[in-house]
Amino acid sequence: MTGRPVPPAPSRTRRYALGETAGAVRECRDLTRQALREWFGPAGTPGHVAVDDALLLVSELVTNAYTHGGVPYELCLDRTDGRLWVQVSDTSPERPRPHGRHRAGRPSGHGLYLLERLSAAWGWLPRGEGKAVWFEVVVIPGLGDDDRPTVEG
Amino acid sequence: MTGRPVPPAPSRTRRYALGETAGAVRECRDLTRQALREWFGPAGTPGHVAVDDALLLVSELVTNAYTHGGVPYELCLDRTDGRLWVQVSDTSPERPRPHGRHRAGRPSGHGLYLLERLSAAWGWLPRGEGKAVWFEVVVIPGLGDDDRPTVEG
Amino acid sequence: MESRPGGRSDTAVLLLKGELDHDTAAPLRSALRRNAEATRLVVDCAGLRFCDSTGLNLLLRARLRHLARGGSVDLSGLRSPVARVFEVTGALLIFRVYEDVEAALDDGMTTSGPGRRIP
Amino acid sequence: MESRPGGRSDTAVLLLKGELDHDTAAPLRSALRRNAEATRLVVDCAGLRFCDSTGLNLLLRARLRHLARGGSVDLSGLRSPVARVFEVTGALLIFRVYEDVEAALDDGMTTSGPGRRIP
Ligand SMILES: Nc1ncnc2c1ncn2[C@@H]1O[C@H](COP(=O)(O)OP(=O)(O)O)[C@@H](O)[C@H]1O
Ligand SMILES: Nc1ncnc2c1ncn2[C@@H]1O[C@H](COP(=O)(O)OP(=O)(O)O)[C@@H](O)[C@H]1O
Repeated sequence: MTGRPVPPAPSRTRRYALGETAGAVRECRDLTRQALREWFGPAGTPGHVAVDDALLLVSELVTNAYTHGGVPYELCLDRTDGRLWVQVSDTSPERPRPHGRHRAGRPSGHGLYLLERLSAAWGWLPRGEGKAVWFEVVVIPGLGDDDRPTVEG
Repeated sequence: MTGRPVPPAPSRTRRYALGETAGAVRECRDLTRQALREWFGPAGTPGHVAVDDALLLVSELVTNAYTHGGVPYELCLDRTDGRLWVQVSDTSPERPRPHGRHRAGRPSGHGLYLLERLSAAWGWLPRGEGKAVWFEVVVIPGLGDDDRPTVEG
Repeated sequence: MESRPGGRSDTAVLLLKGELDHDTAAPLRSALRRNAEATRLVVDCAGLRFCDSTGLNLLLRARLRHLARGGSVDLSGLRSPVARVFEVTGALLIFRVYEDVEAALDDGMTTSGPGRRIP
Repeated sequence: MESRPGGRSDTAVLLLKGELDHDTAAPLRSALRRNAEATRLVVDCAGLRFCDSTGLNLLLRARLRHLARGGSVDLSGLRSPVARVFEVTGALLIFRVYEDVEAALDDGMTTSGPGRRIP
């Protein structure tokens, strides 16, 4: 059963510690913007809907981590083929819980609704006493294993 | 924003590569049984419902990874306070999809139903081109940070 | 996997042992196929230490086949932790379940005829 | 955050700039509080490069307060990517939204009186 090596983690991963400083939400967007540009070239620049959506959703997760999640402690960005996988970890064992039916006029519940609507997938996983909430967006649609993400845009 | 170190991963983690050999499902149960005993003492031995449930759910996830999941490649066991967190990774981008309403007499759909009913929580996460499916069970209920898991049972 | 006639020519008994899962299901699968003609099939689980949804699905599939021919698949001797799988999935209410294989066979002899259709 | 009277004494205009999120919401929060008495509040987003649900919630909450007093909160100048947040959440249908702040103020002057209740 052993013998075969475990395949490597996603080809590129960046982890950032989150502090208590104001400005962290924007800093997380900036780090994500930078990673997207470096990983996906022109397709990874603002104005492309997947990029705008990713920056919005990063904002939502980091905000939730600060407002509901005890102490937020890590932003993790992963690239897998044409996708970006984002995880935001915090120390609270409480999990994200979508409000009931979404109502456009109600001043709450829009964060997870946007996550549900705009991500390719989202979820959470236990991490230490707390958890990570994650989402995935497709930056370069239909990119297979052998395609190269440098020509588009 | 940097500066504070990222808290360590869960205190104990064991990773096992999955091979193509018959017997892997049982081998995964055996590895889980062993980890539960070593991590949780008497409370982690078979006959305790959380342990029996964990072995059953490991079986379900590994079976699904072999039957639906492309190439299964890793069993990962994590201990966090009184809980066991299990991940089974495979190379298929398809995700677990609970059948519609569960029906007791139908010869399918029981795997994820058991997962839903018997785990404290479950989910999946992207991993490389594929994913990990995970679940968590409470082995020692109410165990806080400062309790020690050696006296029960 | 042991199988033996159940005292009546139209009844067969399968004795399950050990741990039943995806990797060990082949013998049960072929025994079920071999005994598909038996009107009544009693599957005794007294020796079964483990069973997950793979085993449950095989038995549910056999039940549907036997039902379709007017027969039945009955179970006996469910022990923990196997009983829990059947309980949680609701399969305990789907199968006729006996304390042990003797009770299953007695029931077939006395209170109801073979070939009885289970609702 | 700039705010100015909207040409009529019962109308106020807020000009939003930059990136609006959890960490930068304080000025908008207090400007909304300061202008809670205005019958009509026009929030011009032409200078807004980013807005997430934190900003949206602030505006929705202000809208409910103004509605309760027979007033309104109207928006103008939504640009990408801010427009997308309002579109996806359905907030575009909740607020009265104008191309730019001039259109918003013209509308207040001509086609309807101030204090008009938005359904
Ligand atoms: N990181 C988190 N930790 C704990 N709870 C969370 C977290 N993120 C979201 N939640 C829960 O999910 C709910 C819905 O979140 P959201 O849709 O963003 O709306 P809102 O923040 O307006 O309540 C929150 O009210 C909270 O209970
Ligand atoms: N590891 C996996 N990879 C891909 N698909 C999966 C995986 N696990 C479960 N699924 C999907 O979820 C469905 C439900 O699984 P389950 O409840 O175990 O029932 P069954 O295996 O009898 O279909 C499967 O039919 C399959 O489509």
